[in-house]
Amino acid sequence: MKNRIKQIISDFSLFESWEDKYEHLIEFGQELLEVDNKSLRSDSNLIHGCQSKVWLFCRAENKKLYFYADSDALITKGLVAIIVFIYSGASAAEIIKEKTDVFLSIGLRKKLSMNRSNGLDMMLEKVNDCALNYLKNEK
Amino acid sequence: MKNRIKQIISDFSLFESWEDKYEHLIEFGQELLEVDNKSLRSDSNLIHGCQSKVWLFCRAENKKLYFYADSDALITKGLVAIIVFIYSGASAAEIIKEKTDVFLSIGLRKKLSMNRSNGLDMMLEKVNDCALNYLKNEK
Amino acid sequence: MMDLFDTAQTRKLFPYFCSGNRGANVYFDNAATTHKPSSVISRISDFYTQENSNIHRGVYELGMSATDQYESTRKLIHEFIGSNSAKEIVLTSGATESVNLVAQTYGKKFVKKGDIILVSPIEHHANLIPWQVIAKENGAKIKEIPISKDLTINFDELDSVLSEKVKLIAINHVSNVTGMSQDIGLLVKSCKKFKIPVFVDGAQAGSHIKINVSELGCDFYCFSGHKLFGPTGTGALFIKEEFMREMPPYKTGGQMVSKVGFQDSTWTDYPLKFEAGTPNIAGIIGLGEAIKFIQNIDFQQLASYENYLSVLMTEKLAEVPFLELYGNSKKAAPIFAFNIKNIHHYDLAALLSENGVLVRSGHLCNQSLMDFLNIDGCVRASLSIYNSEEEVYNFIQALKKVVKFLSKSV
Amino acid sequence: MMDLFDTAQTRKLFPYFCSGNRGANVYFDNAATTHKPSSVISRISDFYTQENSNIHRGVYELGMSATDQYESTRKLIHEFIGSNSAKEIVLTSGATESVNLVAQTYGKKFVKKGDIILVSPIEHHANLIPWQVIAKENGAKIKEIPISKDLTINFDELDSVLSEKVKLIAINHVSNVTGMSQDIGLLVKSCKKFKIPVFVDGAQAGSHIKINVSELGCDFYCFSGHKLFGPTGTGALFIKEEFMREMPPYKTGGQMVSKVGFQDSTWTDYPLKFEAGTPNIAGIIGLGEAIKFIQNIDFQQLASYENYLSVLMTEKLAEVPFLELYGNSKKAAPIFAFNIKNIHHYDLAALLSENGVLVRSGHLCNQSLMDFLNIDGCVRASLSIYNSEEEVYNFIQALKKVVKFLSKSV
Ligand SMILES: Cc1ncc(COP(=O)(O)O)c(C=O)c1O
Ligand SMILES: Cc1ncc(COP(=O)(O)O)c(C=O)c1O
Repeated sequence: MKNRIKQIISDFSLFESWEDKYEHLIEFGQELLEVDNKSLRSDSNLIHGCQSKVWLFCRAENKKLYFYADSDALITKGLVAIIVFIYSGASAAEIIKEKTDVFLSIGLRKKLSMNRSNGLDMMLEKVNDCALNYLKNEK
Repeated sequence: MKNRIKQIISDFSLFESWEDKYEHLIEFGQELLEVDNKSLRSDSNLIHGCQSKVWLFCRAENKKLYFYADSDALITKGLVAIIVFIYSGASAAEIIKEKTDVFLSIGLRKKLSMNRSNGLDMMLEKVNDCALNYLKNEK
Repeated sequence: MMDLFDTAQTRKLFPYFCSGNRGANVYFDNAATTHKPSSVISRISDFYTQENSNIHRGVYELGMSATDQYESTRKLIHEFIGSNSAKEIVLTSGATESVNLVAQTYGKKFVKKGDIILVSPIEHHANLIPWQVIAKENGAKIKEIPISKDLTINFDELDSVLSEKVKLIAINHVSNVTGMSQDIGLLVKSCKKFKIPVFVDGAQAGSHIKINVSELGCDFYCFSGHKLFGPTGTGALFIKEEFMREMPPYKTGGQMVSKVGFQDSTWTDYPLKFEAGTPNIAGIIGLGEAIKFIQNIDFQQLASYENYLSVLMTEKLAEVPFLELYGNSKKAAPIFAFNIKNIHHYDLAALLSENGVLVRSGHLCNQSLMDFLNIDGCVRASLSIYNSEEEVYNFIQALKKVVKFLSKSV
Repeated sequence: MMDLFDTAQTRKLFPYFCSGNRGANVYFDNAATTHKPSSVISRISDFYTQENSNIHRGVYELGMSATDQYESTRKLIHEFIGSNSAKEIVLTSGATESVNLVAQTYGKKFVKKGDIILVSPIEHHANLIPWQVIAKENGAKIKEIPISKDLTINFDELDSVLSEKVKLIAINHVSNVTGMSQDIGLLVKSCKKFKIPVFVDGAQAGSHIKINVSELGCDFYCFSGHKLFGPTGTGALFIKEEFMREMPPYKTGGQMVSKVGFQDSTWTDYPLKFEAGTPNIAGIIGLGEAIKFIQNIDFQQLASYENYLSVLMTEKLAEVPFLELYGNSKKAAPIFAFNIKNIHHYDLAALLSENGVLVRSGHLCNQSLMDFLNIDGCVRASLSIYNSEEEVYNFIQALKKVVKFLSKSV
C-alpha cells in the first residue's frame, strides 16, 4: 500500500496547472473504474449526503480487501478511484493503520475536502468502516 | 398641566450633582405621596414587570383625572410622584395630547429609562391608558 | 444615495473586495450569503470595544444604551418592511429559526388533527421541513400549492386546494434557485375567503426588491440578516399583531417572563415574549447598520441595475451550447440556475472555482424544486449589487473554458 | 500564560477598558456578560473582511476554509470541556437555546405522562422554564431537588426524590446569584442507580473553573459564549453520544437533512442534525478565539486570584452595616449578592451606577432562589479576571457613600 501511495503522490507531482492535474485525475478515474457500472450503482452502495453520487463496494478475498467504486461526476470518480487504487488488495489491519493523507499531499485536500459536496471524507470513512467490519466478523 | 411641567423642569435645573438631583427627586416623592399607602398597595394597582414595585391608581372627578401612586423604592417613588404631580387634575384629552418628555428635560431619561427595572415607560403607558379608558367609557 | 452603476465605488464600501486574492475572485454566491459593508463590520467591533453590555435588565447607562441600540434595529426593520409597528417585529437568529418559531407556536396551537398546511413544491428546506414536522406532530397534512410550469403559483388551480381546513399557507417571496418572485398580494387576496394566514419566506427578497408587508397583506414574513449585507446569526420575523397576541412563546427562559413560579410561569408582552435569553446583541446592532445601508439604496435604480446584469447574464448564458437555464427571465433577483448537458454540476462548480469563479452547485437546499424540474442538482450563479458587467464576462469566459475542458473527458 | 495578578496587563488585552470614560467605570456585572479580548473582536472583523462565506456547502476554497474555521471551534470546545469527541458538541446560540433544545428533543421524546423532571429551586429561569413547558406539554411533573439552607444540594434528602419516574435532573454548575458551585460528580453518582440523565447549566462556570464533563460524568452540559469572553449569539451544548443518537432534531431546515421529500425528510448525522440553517458563523469562529484565550489561563492561578478578590470582597462587605450577603464564602466564582436593611436594591444599584459602579439588581432571572431566600430581589456584584483590588476598594467606597445617602432619606 505504501508503494501505491508513493506512486500516486509522484504521479500528481508532475502536474502544476489545474488543467493538467484535473485531467490526470479524471483520466485516472476513467481508466481504473468501469464506465457506468450498473451492478455497483445500487442504493446499498451509495454514499449518502454527497452532492455527486458515489457508490463504493467492498469484497474480501484471502484476507485482503478489494474495493469497487463509481460516481456520476468526473472529479469525484477520480477521487474515489485513487481510494480504490490505494486500498484495494490491502489487509484490514493495514487499512486501519494507514494515516497518510494522500489528498493533502497531492494538493487536492484544501480544494476539495472539508465539505459534503464531494464526500471525500465519507468515502475514506466507508473504507475504514469496511475494514473494521471485516475484523469484527473475523472474530 | 403645561405650567406644572415647566415647574418640574425649572426645579430640577437647579441641581447639578447627582446627590442634589436625587435628593430632590426622593424628597419630592416622599412629600407628595403618602408613606406606605396600604389601600393603594393592592395587586390590581401594581404595574407588573418592574424591578421595584409601583402602584398607580386613577380616579375621575368632574371630568378631570386624579392619580395616586406609591413605590417601595425611593427613586421610583420620586419618578412616579412627578407623574402624579404633572397629570393629576388634567383632562383625559389633555393627557393624551401631552407629548413633552419631562424626564428627558430634567436629565433623568438617559439614566433611568429604556429598561424594565424602574418601569418609567410602563407608568407613562398606564397614565395614557387610564385617559384612553376614560374617554371610551364616556361615550 | 449610492450610484449602483458605479460598481467600483460600491465595491469600495465592502472591505472583502479590497482584501487581496480572494476579493479578486468572481463571487457569484450571494444567495448563500452576501458580503458586509464596512459600516456593519465596524459597528460590531465598536460595540464590543466601547459599548459591550447585556440588555433589557441593567440599571446602568451602558446597559440602557445597548438596549437602546438593540431596540433601534427593531424600529429600523419595522420601517424597512413597512409593518404597522415595531411591536410586530421579532428579532431572531435567521430565517430558519423564524420558520421554526412560527411552526412551533402558531402551528402548535392552531393546526389541528386533519387540518392542512399548504406549502409550495418549490421551497427551500427551511420553509418546508418545519411544516412537515408540525404537521406530523399535530396529525395534520402537508399539501401542495399548485405551481405552473413557469414556476409561479397557478392561480387557476389555487381555489381547488383552499378550504377551511387550510390553517396556513407557506411560500417564498423570491426563489433561491431561480430568482423569480411570487405574487404574494394576489395570493393573500385569494386566501381571504377562508381567512388563511399567509407565511412568506423573504430570505432572498430584501437585497433585491422593496419589501412592504402592509401592501403584500401577509401575516408572517421572515428574512436572514446575513443575506442582506448583515451579520450571521441575525434575522427578523414580522408577525401581524393579532397573531402575536395569540401565539404561545417559542424558546423560554430569561427576559421573556413576567412572573415565575416553580411550577408555572407567565409571559411578558410581545415581541419580547418571543426573545428568550441573551440575544445576539452585537449581531442585531450590526443588522441595524445593514438596514441603514440598504435604505440608502434607490430601489428603482437597484431594479434597473440588477435587470441590466440579468439581461447580460441571460444573453451570455445562451451562447453556451447545451446549457439549460431554469426559470424564466422575468427575475426579481439576478439568480441563475442551470445545467449543461452531460456535464455534472459538481464538476462544473469545482472547476469554476479553480478559475476564480465562486458559484454553488447541488440541490441548493431545495430538493423539491429539483424534483419538480426532474434534475438531481444544478449550478447556481447569484449576483448582488457589487457585481459588475466585467465579472459577468469573466464568469462566462471561465464557464466556456471549463465546459470545453470537461467535454473532452466525457 | 497570562499573569492574572497583574491586572493592568490583563486589562490591556480588553479594548473596552482602554476606550475612555466607560472603561473607567467599575464593571462588576460580569455574570451578565463579560468583555471581549481584542483577539475575539478582531477575529470577527477579519472573518467578515477576508473570509466571509457560508459554510458546509460551498465547493470553493473560501467556503471550505470558513467551514474549517467553524468546525475548529467545535474541536476547541470539545478539548476545553473534555468530552469524548467533537461529535458530542452542538454549537448553539447560547445557554437558553441549549436548554430549550434538550427540553424539546430529549424531553419531548423521553419524558412521558406521569414522569418527573427534577429541577433545583435555585435555578436561573433559563434552566427552569423550558422544563416547566415540556413537563406541561407531556403531562409530566416538575419536582424540587432538595436544597439545604447553605444553598447546595441536600444529599441526605436526595435519595427520597429519586425514582424510575425521574427522567431528567437539571441543575446549575455555578450559581448566577451566589457564585457557589454544586457537587455535580456526587449528584451523577447518586443518579446512577436509576440511570437518571443529568443536565448541567454551566453558564456561569467556564470563566471561573475548569470544566471537565468526563470527570463530572454528566450527560448534558451547556454554556453561553458571551459570558466566557466570547461573542453574543453563541454557545455550546455537550450531549453524550448515546443521547445524541436517540434525540430527534430541534430546529429543522437546511444543512441538517439527508433526504428531503415533500411529505417527509430524514436527518443527517449528529451533531449537524441539531444545527439547522445558517448558524452564527462569525460568532462561532470568534468563540473559538475566546476558548483559545481561556486555554491560555492557568486555572490554578485563576482560582487563587479570584479567591483573593473574593476574600477581600467578603471582608469589605462585612464592614457595611446592615448588609446581608447571600450564600457562603466558599465560592467557585466571585459573585456577590446582598441586600442592605431598609434600602431597596433598585435604589442601591441605580445610585451605584451614578458613582461609576456597574452592578445588577432585581431578581437576577432567578425568582425561585429569591423565593427560597424570601426576598424580592437583591444587588449583585460579579467580578472577573480583569477586575482589580483597587476596583474592590472603589466599589466599597461608592457603596458606603450611597448607603449613607439613602439612609438619610428613609
Ligand atoms: C429562500 C430561502 N429560505 C430560507 C433560507 C434559510 O436561511 P438561513 O440559512 O439564513 O436561516 C434560505 C437560505 O439559504 C433561502 O434562500
Ligand atoms: C446560570 C445561568 N443559566 C443560564 C443563563 C442564560 O444564558 P443566556 O442568556 O446567555 O442564554 C444565564 C445567564 O444569564 C445564567 O447565569
